[in-house]
Amino acid sequence: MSRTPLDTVEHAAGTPDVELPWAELGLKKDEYERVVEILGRRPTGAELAMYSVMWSEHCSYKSSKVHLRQFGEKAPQSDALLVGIGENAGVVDVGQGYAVTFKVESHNHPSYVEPYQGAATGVGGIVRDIIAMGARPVAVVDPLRFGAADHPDTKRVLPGVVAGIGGYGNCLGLPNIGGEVVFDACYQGNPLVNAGAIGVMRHEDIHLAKASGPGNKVILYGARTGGDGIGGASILASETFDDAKPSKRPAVQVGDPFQEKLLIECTLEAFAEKLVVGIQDLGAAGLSCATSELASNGSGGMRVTLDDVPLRDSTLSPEEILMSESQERMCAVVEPSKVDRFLEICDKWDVIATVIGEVTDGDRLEIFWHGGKIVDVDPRTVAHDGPVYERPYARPHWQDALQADDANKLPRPTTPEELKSQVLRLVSSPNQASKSWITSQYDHFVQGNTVLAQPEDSGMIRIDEESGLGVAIATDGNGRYTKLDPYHGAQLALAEAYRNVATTGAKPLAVSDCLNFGSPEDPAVMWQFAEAIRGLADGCLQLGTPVTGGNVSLYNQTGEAAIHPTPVVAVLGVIDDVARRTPVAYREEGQLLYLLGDTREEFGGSAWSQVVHDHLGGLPPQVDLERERLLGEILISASRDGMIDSAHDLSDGGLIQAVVESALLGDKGARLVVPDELDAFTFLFSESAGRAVVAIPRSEELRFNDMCGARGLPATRIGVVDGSASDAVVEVQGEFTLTLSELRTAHEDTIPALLA
Amino acid sequence: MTARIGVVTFPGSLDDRDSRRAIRLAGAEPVALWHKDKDLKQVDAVVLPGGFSYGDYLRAGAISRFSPVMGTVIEQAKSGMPVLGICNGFQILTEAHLLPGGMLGNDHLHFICRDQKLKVENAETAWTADYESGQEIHIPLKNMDGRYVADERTLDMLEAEGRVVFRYVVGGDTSHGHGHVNPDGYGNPNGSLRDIAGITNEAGNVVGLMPHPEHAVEPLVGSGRTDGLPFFTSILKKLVNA
Amino acid sequence: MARVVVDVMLKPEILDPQGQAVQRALPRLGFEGISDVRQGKRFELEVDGPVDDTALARIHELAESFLANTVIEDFTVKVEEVAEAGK
Amino acid sequence: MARVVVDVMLKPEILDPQGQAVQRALPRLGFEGISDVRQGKRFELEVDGPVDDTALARIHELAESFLANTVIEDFTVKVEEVAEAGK
Ligand SMILES: Nc1ncnc2c1ncn2[C@@H]1O[C@H](COP(=O)(O)OP(=O)(O)O)[C@@H](O)[C@H]1O
Ligand SMILES: [Mg+2]
Repeated sequence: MSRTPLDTVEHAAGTPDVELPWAELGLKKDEYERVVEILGRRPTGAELAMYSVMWSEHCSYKSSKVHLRQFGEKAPQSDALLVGIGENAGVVDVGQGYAVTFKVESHNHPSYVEPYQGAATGVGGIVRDIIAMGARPVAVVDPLRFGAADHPDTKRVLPGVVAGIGGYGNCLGLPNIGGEVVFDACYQGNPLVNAGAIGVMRHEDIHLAKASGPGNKVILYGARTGGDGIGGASILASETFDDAKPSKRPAVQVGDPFQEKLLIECTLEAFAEKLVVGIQDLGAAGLSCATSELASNGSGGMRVTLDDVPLRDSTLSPEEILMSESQERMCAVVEPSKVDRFLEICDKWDVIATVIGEVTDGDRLEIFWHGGKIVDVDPRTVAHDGPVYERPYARPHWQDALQADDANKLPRPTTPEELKSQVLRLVSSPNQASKSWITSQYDHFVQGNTVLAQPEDSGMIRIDEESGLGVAIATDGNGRYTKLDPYHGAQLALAEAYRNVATTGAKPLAVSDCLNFGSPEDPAVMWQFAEAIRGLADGCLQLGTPVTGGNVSLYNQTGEAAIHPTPVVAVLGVIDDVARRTPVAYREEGQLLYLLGDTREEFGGSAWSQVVHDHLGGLPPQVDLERERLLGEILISASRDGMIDSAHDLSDGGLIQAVVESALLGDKGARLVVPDELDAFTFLFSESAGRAVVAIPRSEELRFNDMCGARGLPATRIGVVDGSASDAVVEVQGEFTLTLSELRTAHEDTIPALLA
Repeated sequence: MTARIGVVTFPGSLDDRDSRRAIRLAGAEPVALWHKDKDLKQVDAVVLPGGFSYGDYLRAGAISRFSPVMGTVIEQAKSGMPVLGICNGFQILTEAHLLPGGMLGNDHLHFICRDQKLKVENAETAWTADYESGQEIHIPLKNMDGRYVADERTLDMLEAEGRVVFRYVVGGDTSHGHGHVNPDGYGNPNGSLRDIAGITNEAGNVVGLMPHPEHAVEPLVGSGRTDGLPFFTSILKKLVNA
Repeated sequence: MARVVVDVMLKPEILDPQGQAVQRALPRLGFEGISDVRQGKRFELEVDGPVDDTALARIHELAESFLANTVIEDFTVKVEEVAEAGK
Repeated sequence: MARVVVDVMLKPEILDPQGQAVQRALPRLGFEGISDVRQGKRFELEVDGPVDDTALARIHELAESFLANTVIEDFTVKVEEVAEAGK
C-alpha cells in the first residue's frame, strides 16, 4: 500500500498546485482564497480542516455576527455582569460572593435525525460550557418545539427527545427545573431542541478559555477521540491523502452521561485545588476549536502533538482528529508543576488525561503528526477572523397581508355554553395542556436545592443554605407572535420570561437566548432575524438586563418553508431568600384574586385563535416594557413583604388558563367575576402582556392595594379562592361552572393520550 | 456524643451530598466514604446513596457492588452494622445479595419523578423506628429501574417475616396514569411486585428502598415536606443509645 | 411454533458506553484477556406458523424499521433451534 | 482472537415490559403472527488467545457473577464464528 507523503507545511509550500476539496468542506471560493492569502501558501489538509470547520456558520456566526453586535452595543449598564458575550457562557454576580453562569443552546438537527442521542448530547454540550467557566452545574432547562401533536412523526421525535434529555440530565444529577413544549406544524421536520444550563461558583473561581504562560501544558481529558461528526474531514482524508477507502464514520453521536459526570467531578476538584490556568470544552469543531480558541485568547502560541491524542478508532487521520466532535472531552492548560496533581485527580475519577502540547512564547499554533508539522497558523485567523456576511434582507411581501388578517375579527363565542366549551378546548389543547407526562421524566429533586420546578412560572434553585440566596430562570418564546411581528415578538418573549422570573419573587438580572430561524440565504428570514435581534437588544436595554451569551441556529427549514422565527429567551433572576418565593398554586380558601395590569382586546397569535379557529394573523399583543418592569417590582415587593401567597403570570391562553392551572395545582376552586369594563370573552382569553393574577390573604388586601395605587399599577379584584378538593369548581359568575375534576381530565389527559 | 454515619461516593453517585446534608440536619456527623477505599473510617452506619453509579449501564448497581468499599460494607453489614440503601443504593444491596430479589426497569419504561405516597409497614428496623407502623408518608421517588421483583417464595417469606418495610399506597385517584400530577402521590409507580417500595434483611439492620428520604428533610426544597427526616433521626437515636 | 432471534448491536464505529463500562470493570473483577466488550440487544420472537422465506423477509423488515435504529445499529436475524434456553 | 457471545434474558416468569411494548406495537406496524416477544441483552466479548475449556469456564463464571443477575436472569455462553457482523 503506497501512501502519499504526509501533507506537512513544508510539503504544502512545495506543492502549490495540489487541489484541495475546499468546496466539499463547505468553504466558498473566496473563503478558500482568503485562507491561501492568510497563509501565503496553500493550506495543508489539516489546516484546511481547521479553517473549514471554524469558518462554518455554526462556529463563526458569519451570517449573524453583524446583527449580534447589537447585544454588545446596546448593552445596558449593569453592575451584575462579570463576564459578557464571547466566552463559553456569561457570568453574573448574584451577591454574597457568588457568581452564576447560564446559557441556552440548540441541538435541533441532530435531534431530528436521532431524537434520543441528539437531545442527550445537546444537554451534554451545554453542561460542558458551564463547567468550562469554573462553575458547578446546578440545573438544566429544555425549551422544546415539535410538529403537530397528532402528526405520526411527533410520536417518534418527542418521546425520544424527552427520554434523551432525561436520560442524560438525570444521570448527571442535574435537576431539570423548566422549559417549554410547543407544538406547531411549522416545526414538522425541524423540531427545536434547545437546552440550557445554570452553574454556580464563587467570584474568584471564574475560569476563562485562554492559554497563557509559555511552558504550561495542554491536557486533553475525558473520552477518547473517535470519528464523530467528521463527514467533511473524511472526504479530505480519502481524496487527498490516503489511497485506502475511508473507514466508516458515525452518522450520529452517542452520549455517555456517566463519562460526563466523571468529567464534572474531576474538573471541579482540579478547580478547587487551583490547578487550572485556562480551560475549554470540546464541542463543535472539537480540537480545532479548543486549540485555536485557547491559543488566540491567550498571550502566547501553542504547540500540539496530535499523536498523543487517545483514540477510539486507530484509523483516524490527523484531519479527522482535528475535526472530531466526540463528546465528553475537555482541554485544560496547567502549569508544569501542577500537571502531576491534575493527572492524579483524573486518575482518581477514572478519567483518561493526556498532555498533548504546551503553550509557547511565539504567536503561532503549531500541530505535529508523525514528526511532521502539519499546522502552522496564527490562531486568531482561525478562531476570530472568519468571514462576515452582510446577508441581504427584506421585509417579506406577505407580511402586510398577514398583519391585516385581524384575529380580533374572528367570530367569538356568543353564549355561556359556547364560552365554556371553548375554555375546555383551550385547556385541553396540546399547547395548553399539562406537560407533566414529559416533566415527570426529569429528576427535579437531585442536589437537594430545588425550590421551584415545573410547572411553576420559573425554576428556582437555592445556592446558599445559610442565607437562602437563590436564583431563578425562565425561558420563553412565541413563534406565532414573532411571525406576526419579529421585532415585538422577540420583545414579548423577553417580557414573558422576565415576568415569569419576577412572578416567583426573583429580580431579573440577565438574559441568554437561542435564536432559531430558517435559512439566512432567504432575505425574508434574514429580515425576521435582524428584526428579532433589534427587538431583543432594544428590550434588554430598556429592562436593564444584558444579554450574556446565547446561540444561533439557522437553516431550520424544509425546502422553501422556514419555521416560525423562534427566538427563545432565558431570563435569570436572583432572590435574597428563597423562603420568600411565590408559587403558582392556590393555597388557602378565602384568599382574594387580583388581576394586575391592563386587559385589551388582543387575540393576534393567541392560543384561542389557534385552537378555535386554526388562525394566525393580525398583530401580537402590545409591548410595554416599562409596565413589565413595574409589574415585576410589585410582584417582587409583594413576595418580599409577604403580601401574596400565589401568583401566576398571564401569557398564552390568557387569564382562564392561568386560573385553571393555579386551581388544579393547589386543588382549590376559584370563583371569578367579570370586571365591569370587560366582556367575559376578552376577560378570559385575551393575551395582553404585562399581567399576572395574584392571591392575597384578606389581611393584606389594603396594604397591597395601596402599594399598587401608589405606584400606578392597575389592580382589579376578580374573585376569590373557594372550595377544596373533590367538590371544588372554577366558576365565572353569570357564565359557567366547571368542576376541578372535569378540568383536570381535560388538562392532564391530552398529552398522555397522544403519546403514551 | 453523636453518631458517625458514612455516605459512600461511587463514580456516578448523585445524592451523596444530599444524604450527607440530611444526616447533618438530623444531628449526626456525616462522613464521606470513597468507593476505592476499603476503610470505613470507623463509622457507625453507612448510607449507599442514589444516583447512576457507572451509568447503570450494565444493570443498576451491578458494577458498584464489586467496589473495594462494598467488600467491607458487606462484611460489616453481616455483623450487624446498619446500612441504608437509597434507590441506586438499594439496587447495589440487591446486587450484593444483602437483600433478596432484584430491580428491573419501570414497567412503563420511563424515568419517573414524583412525590410518592408510602405506607410504613415495619417501624422496627434500625432506620424506621421514628415512624409508626401503618403511617402514611410522602417521599420523592425518581428512578428508571425501580421495579422490585423476586420469586413468589421470597415474596411470601418477606411478608411472613415482616420484612416489607415500605409499600406504595395504591388507591385514590390514579386514573390518570403515571404522568399525572397526582397531588396525593398514589399508585404503584413502577410495577413493583406486591407494591413493595422497600425491604429489610432478617436482622433489620440493612434497609433498602427506592424513594429518596434525603430529599424530604427541609420544608423549602425538594418535595417541601419533611417526611424523610425520621430515617436519619431513627438511626441517630439507635446509635447514640446503643 | 418457531423462534426467530434478532440481535441488534451498535455499529462498530459508534461509541458503546455500556460495553465500555463492562470492559473497564473486568480487571477489577480479576478477568484479564478480554480486549473488547460490546453490549447490544437480543429479541426473541415466537412466530406462529412456519418460518419460511416470506416470514423471514417480514421479520427482516420489522428489524430494520422498528427493532433496530439503523442510523446507529446493525442487526442480524436468525432462526433458532427450539432448544430450551437457560444455562 | 475469538468472539464469545453471552446472551442474557429475563427468566420466563418475570414480566418483560420492553418485549411487551414491542409486541403491542406489532399490529400497528402491520405485523401479525408473532405470539410473544422477549427482549434481552447480548454481550460480545473479544477474547485474546484461544477459547479453550478453561477460558470458557471463566467466561461462564463472569456471566454468572456479573453479566447476568441470576436472581432474575438466565444466560447462555457461546463461541461465535468469526464472521463479519452486519445485516
Ligand atoms: N420541556 C420542558 N421541560 C421542563 N419544564 C417544562 C417543559 N415544558 C414546560 N415546562 C414547564 O411547565 C410549566 C408551564 O410551561 P409554560 O406553559 O410554557 O409556562 P409559561 O407559559 O409560564 O412560560 C413551566 O414551569 C415550564 O417550565
Ligand atoms: Mg408562566
